Amino acid sequence: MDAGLIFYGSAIFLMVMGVFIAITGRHLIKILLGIDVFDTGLNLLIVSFGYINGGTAPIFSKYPNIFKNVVDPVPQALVLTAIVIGVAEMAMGLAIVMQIKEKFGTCNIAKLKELKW
Amino acid sequence: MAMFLLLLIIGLTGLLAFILGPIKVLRNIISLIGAIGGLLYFVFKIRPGQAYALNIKIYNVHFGTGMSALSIFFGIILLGLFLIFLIASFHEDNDGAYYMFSFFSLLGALGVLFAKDLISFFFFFETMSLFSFLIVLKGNGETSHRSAFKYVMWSAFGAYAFLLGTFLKVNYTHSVMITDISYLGGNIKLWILILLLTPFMVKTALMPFHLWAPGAYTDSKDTYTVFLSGGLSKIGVFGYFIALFNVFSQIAVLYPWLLKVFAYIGAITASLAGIYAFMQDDAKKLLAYSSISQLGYVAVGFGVYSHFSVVAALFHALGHAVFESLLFLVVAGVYYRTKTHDLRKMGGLIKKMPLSFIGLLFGIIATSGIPPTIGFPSKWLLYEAIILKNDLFLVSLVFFASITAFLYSYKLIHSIFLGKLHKEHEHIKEAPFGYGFGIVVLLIPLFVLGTNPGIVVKPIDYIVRFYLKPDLAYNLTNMTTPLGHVNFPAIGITMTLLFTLSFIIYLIFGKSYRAAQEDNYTATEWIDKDFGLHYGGEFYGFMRKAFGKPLTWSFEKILNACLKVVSFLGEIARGFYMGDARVYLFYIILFFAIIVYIMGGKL
Amino acid sequence: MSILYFFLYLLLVTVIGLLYMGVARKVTAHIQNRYGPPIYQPILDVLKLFGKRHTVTHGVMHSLGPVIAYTGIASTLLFLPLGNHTPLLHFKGDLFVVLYLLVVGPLGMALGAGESSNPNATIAMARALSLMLGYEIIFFMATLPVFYHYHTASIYKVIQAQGVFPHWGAIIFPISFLAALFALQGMMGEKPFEIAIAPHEIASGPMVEYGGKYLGLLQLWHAVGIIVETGLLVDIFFGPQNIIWFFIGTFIVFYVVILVNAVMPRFRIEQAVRFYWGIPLLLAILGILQVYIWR
Amino acid sequence: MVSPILVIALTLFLAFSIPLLHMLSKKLPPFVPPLATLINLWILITNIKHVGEGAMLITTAGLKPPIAINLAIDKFSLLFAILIQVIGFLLSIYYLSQERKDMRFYMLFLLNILGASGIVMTGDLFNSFVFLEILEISSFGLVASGKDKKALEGGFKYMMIGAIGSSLYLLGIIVLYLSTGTLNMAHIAKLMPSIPDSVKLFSSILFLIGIGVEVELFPLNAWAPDAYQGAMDEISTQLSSIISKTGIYLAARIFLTIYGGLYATNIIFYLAITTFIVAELAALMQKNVKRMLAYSSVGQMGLLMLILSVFAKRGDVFVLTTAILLALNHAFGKGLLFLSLGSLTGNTRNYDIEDLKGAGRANPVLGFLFATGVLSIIGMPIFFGFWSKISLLISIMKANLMYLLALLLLVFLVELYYYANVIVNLFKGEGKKYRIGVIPVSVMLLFALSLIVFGLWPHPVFKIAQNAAASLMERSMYISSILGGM
Repeated sequence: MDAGLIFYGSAIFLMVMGVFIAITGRHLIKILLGIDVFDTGLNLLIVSFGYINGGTAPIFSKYPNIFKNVVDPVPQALVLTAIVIGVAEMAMGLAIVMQIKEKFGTCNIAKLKELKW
Repeated sequence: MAMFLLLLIIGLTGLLAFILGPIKVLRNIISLIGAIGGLLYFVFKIRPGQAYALNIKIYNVHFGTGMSALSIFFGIILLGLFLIFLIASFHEDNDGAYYMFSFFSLLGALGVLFAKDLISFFFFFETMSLFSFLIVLKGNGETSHRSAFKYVMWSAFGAYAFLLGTFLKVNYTHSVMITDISYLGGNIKLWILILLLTPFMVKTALMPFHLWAPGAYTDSKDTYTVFLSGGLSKIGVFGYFIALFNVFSQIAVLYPWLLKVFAYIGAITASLAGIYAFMQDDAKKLLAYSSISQLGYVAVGFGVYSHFSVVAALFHALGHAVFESLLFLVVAGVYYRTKTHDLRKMGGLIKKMPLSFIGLLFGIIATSGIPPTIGFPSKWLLYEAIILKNDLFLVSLVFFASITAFLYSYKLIHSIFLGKLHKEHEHIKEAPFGYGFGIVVLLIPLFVLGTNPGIVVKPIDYIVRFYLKPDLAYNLTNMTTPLGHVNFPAIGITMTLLFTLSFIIYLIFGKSYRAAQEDNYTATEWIDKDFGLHYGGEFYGFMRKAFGKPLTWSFEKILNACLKVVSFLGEIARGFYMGDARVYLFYIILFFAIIVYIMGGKL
Repeated sequence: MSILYFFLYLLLVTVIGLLYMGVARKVTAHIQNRYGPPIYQPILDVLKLFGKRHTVTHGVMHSLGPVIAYTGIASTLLFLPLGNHTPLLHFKGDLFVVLYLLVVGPLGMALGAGESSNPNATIAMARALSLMLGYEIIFFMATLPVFYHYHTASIYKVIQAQGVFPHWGAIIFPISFLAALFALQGMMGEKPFEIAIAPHEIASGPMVEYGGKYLGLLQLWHAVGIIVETGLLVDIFFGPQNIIWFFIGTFIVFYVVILVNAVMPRFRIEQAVRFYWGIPLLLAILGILQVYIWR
Repeated sequence: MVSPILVIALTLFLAFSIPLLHMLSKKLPPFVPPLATLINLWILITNIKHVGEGAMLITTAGLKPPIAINLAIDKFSLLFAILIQVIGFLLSIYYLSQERKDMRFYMLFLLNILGASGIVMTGDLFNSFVFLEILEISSFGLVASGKDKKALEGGFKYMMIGAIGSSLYLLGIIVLYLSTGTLNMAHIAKLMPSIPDSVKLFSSILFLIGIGVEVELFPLNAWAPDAYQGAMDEISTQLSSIISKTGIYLAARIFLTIYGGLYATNIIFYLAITTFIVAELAALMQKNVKRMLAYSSVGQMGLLMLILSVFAKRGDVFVLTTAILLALNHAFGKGLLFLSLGSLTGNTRNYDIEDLKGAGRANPVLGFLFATGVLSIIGMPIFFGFWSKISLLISIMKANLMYLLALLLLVFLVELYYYANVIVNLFKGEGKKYRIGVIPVSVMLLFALSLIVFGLWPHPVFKIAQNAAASLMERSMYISSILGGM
């Protein structure tokens, strides 16, 4: 089995699972985790886009022929940023959830129905 | 430049009036100076053919203004009525914003008259609607908000229809100017014409579009109604002229049936509104329907589309401005003293307010079209024009409408001025100067133009002659159509002579003694002095039986059904936002899936 | 000279009108198996009324009401040709002038009656005006075909055009003529349309507060009114070529009207209006259709 | 000349200096945002004359594009950047009158401004994602900062949808990157013809969803009414005047500059129409005025997207000008509405239409302000909205979409219906009188005056909008000015 396919498959599996958790979950934290799982899947997907089977690290060197088999560094850099951003998002989300628990006395999203129609 | 300056004068006066709002005297003086200055400036400086381009450009339209003889005709009506309204309104308790709004509505109306292209026409038309809406909103009636709401909705309906028509026209002719579209192929020109006519039908409250008018006329401040009904509705008449002559010059050849329909709508409006008018128990509502009815004649005049029917329509528009304003002004004066519009609560005021009585008397005589007042020449011309166009049913309908005018006129004058004086009105005085001034000023054209219609017919003829083959011979006092002939002063002189004669007979014989009010024949019933014997309410109540069920039919029910459908759609749209965030997320996923499915073939 | 002619003309027509009233009383009396007063009785009545030394009035408008009423009807008379006899002003106005002047009388009356602050009078005026919604439109629609046929709005020209017997409007447009007869009954306020006066119900309606010279003026108004109203019908539908034929025609028409009046009960007001919007309206419409088909 | 990069650097610096200043004195933090926005404004204004045809390039790390991250500012970006600073400045002045905020709020606010300014100035796709995330995360915080139940709920919902949306946006960026090997907008735009159609389509779908959440397109906008309603009034202003406008900028930049036309034009076209109609119909039945304004906002955004898609279909500088006019009108008009609505309710957060009865009559100044906002939004003459609405209709006519024109006019009638209802309600009967400070009133007056003055004299705004639109339209100019004629 191709290594790329495993990466892609598991990444997409993670994304679908994340969305599934977010849609079906009742608990706010669970939903946040779902979103996080989705993000993780996405990050994995991005990294696997840049991955080349048997490639080396993208480091400048004297030997130009090594360049041919180098893993694309940009997606990895992007993913790093994306992870940081994901963390920030998660922090903001958890902060809001804390406040919600304080004010609503519940973490059940079905009870969050102040705003509708 | 002159027109732009005039608009500037009006606008700045309004702004000043607003700023000086709290200082009443100064504000009044400023607004008076502005209005008089505007009128004088208009009369002396504005001439047909002047044009001015504003430095605003959208698309390929330079916004600009131009001037025609017709604009001058309507401009003088507007400014004159505005002055009358202004002087009377000083007696009311108004704030600066009220004056600003009224000046701005005047500005809008004048702008409409000056506009040369359809988009600036729309701009000024909306300005006028907007500020008159705000004034109606400021009215002190219980239901003024409801009326204002209806007013703005109907105005907007008309305005948007106009806008659609404008853009259709621009799309097909590539010109925003008010130019002829009758050379266009297909039926699109018909749609454009109807769309362009809509706002004017709304403004003149033609029948399916009249629902706003009774409310707006009733609930705006009394003095402003004078301007609203007499002045601003003239913009609708102006619009008819523009739409039927300048925009669609070949209508009589291409769509004669449309003109016929238009004339019949006008006649039906005149009749039905007349009937509604004499069923009202509120003086202003009665006058509102009367106003609608009178403007129906104007539509008939345009629908008949012959030289002197259009002359009649324009003359009647002027007449309507004079007598309808007079009636509204008198009612405003009466309200100022009695604080009521309810016909059931007034009566016998003739002894207390003689000048108002005289104003109302001649107002209703003109409304009914009885010679020698301003109401007669136009009606006479209209009848003959319709007969010349071979439509006997139309002329019958119009005649029926003019009979209803007698009915509501008498109800109005009787319930306010005749009959028994109410006890609480025993110490009432004549209406104050502002109202009296307006009444006296309006009585002058009422008679002068009634006996010498040539003064106005000449300029009107000069306007209309350009578009339609003239078949009316006239001079200052006479008018001759292919059917008949009238010498207007002869009628007046005869009536005056005979009145003198009858009066002499009356004077010669016997002496009269003034009897007390309750000193009446009562078939031996003894009545108390305070017993209300005034027959004011349910005045034509028996007519309800005569009309039966059709009287309860209303366009409003159809409208309400439409609104129900729209609100049902609204409920459905609202249901989409159901409040559960997980569902929102699901929407996104679903959307993604659907799009990928649709586009799947191309991926 | 012409002023004097004016007065004499007016006086003559007024007197003839009063005589017609006398005839009416006589005829009615005969139908009711009575003798009735002499034909000249109305003249005596009027003279007596003017002879009264004291009259009660309720105010300026109350006094002026009868004056305006008489003014209105007299003005109408001066615009109405009597056969081919042409009063001074006939060429200065046409049908519409006459129709509108005809309203001045009732209006003056209504104003005067209104100020009396007697509800009876006001109710009567409300009824009279409402009835106009019935008969006035019928009369107008019934006369239209004639004017349309001869293509003029001038009454004098219509008379001229009708000439001799077979060209009479009544012969050419019998349906319209029938409708006009219905209308005339209401226009003259005779039974079954005597709703405004209704002596037993609302005490003679508008006249309830009038006496003395006011009532006298109103009688004169009524007298001229009879001539004008029947005369209008005769002019339009018979085209009398001279004044003798005119008076013969008016007399016959008036006779028919009082015959109907004598044997009829009274409608309620809404019944009367509804009646007019029934068969007479249909007849009037048929008349108009007839002239359309003819052309 | 001051480098515009300072806008970003300075804002960032000031945002994170707030806690330090807070330690110095508790009174200092509120004064930081006005200072920051004012300096930003000054920087941007000094740069106006340096932005000519095409885009002004500001490189970082000393490398020429397409290698390093860079800012690319053309007139279109500059207009939006200035708009953001102006509204940000007015809002931050408005905050001065309110004492209840803690310092973290001002940080979030500045970060929000930073995110928005970054998005409109950057020339790098991934960088725009980063700024978008900064913008969004700070918005979640701002929306939730009302701290009552509704605010928190709105914030959470916004977060759920926003997070997924921006993730998809990132995925779109990556897909483009894979087929071009670059993240520079101009470079991608240049390479666009060589990208296979399926990739274009797929990435544009991803962008559509990512940006669609931000610009409140129909099925993706469900969060918007809730967030608008839940947030405090000033935050709602920020949402409608800054955040959603940034979304519009992003949509225009990505679809028009990078793709050279909306790739899925028809989809967006119909989605935008649906958005507009659904939102206006939903607003029609609203009894809660705030939510009604929210729906109206959504509808206006639909209108903006509609006009962008019309441009993509027909390509006319006038259409783009219209889009900018609409955006400006909406930014000022809706902002004014949300602000004055808050004052009209006496900051009780009770927006029921029945409770607003007579509020305008009792507080004439506030009534005037609210009415000005409404009248401008519905496009009445003498207000700026008139010109934007007329231009909108003219553009649609020029695109020969007459049925759409009729439909729009019909929906405008619906719009007028509910707005007129509110106005009429405000001025009927007697209402409660509220005390209101000088600062909020003068801020709102500035909003209102700008609407009236430019309504009476729209000439300069036209010119500005036309220049901005022209620079957005000149795609090749943009590319060549960034890549140096490569």
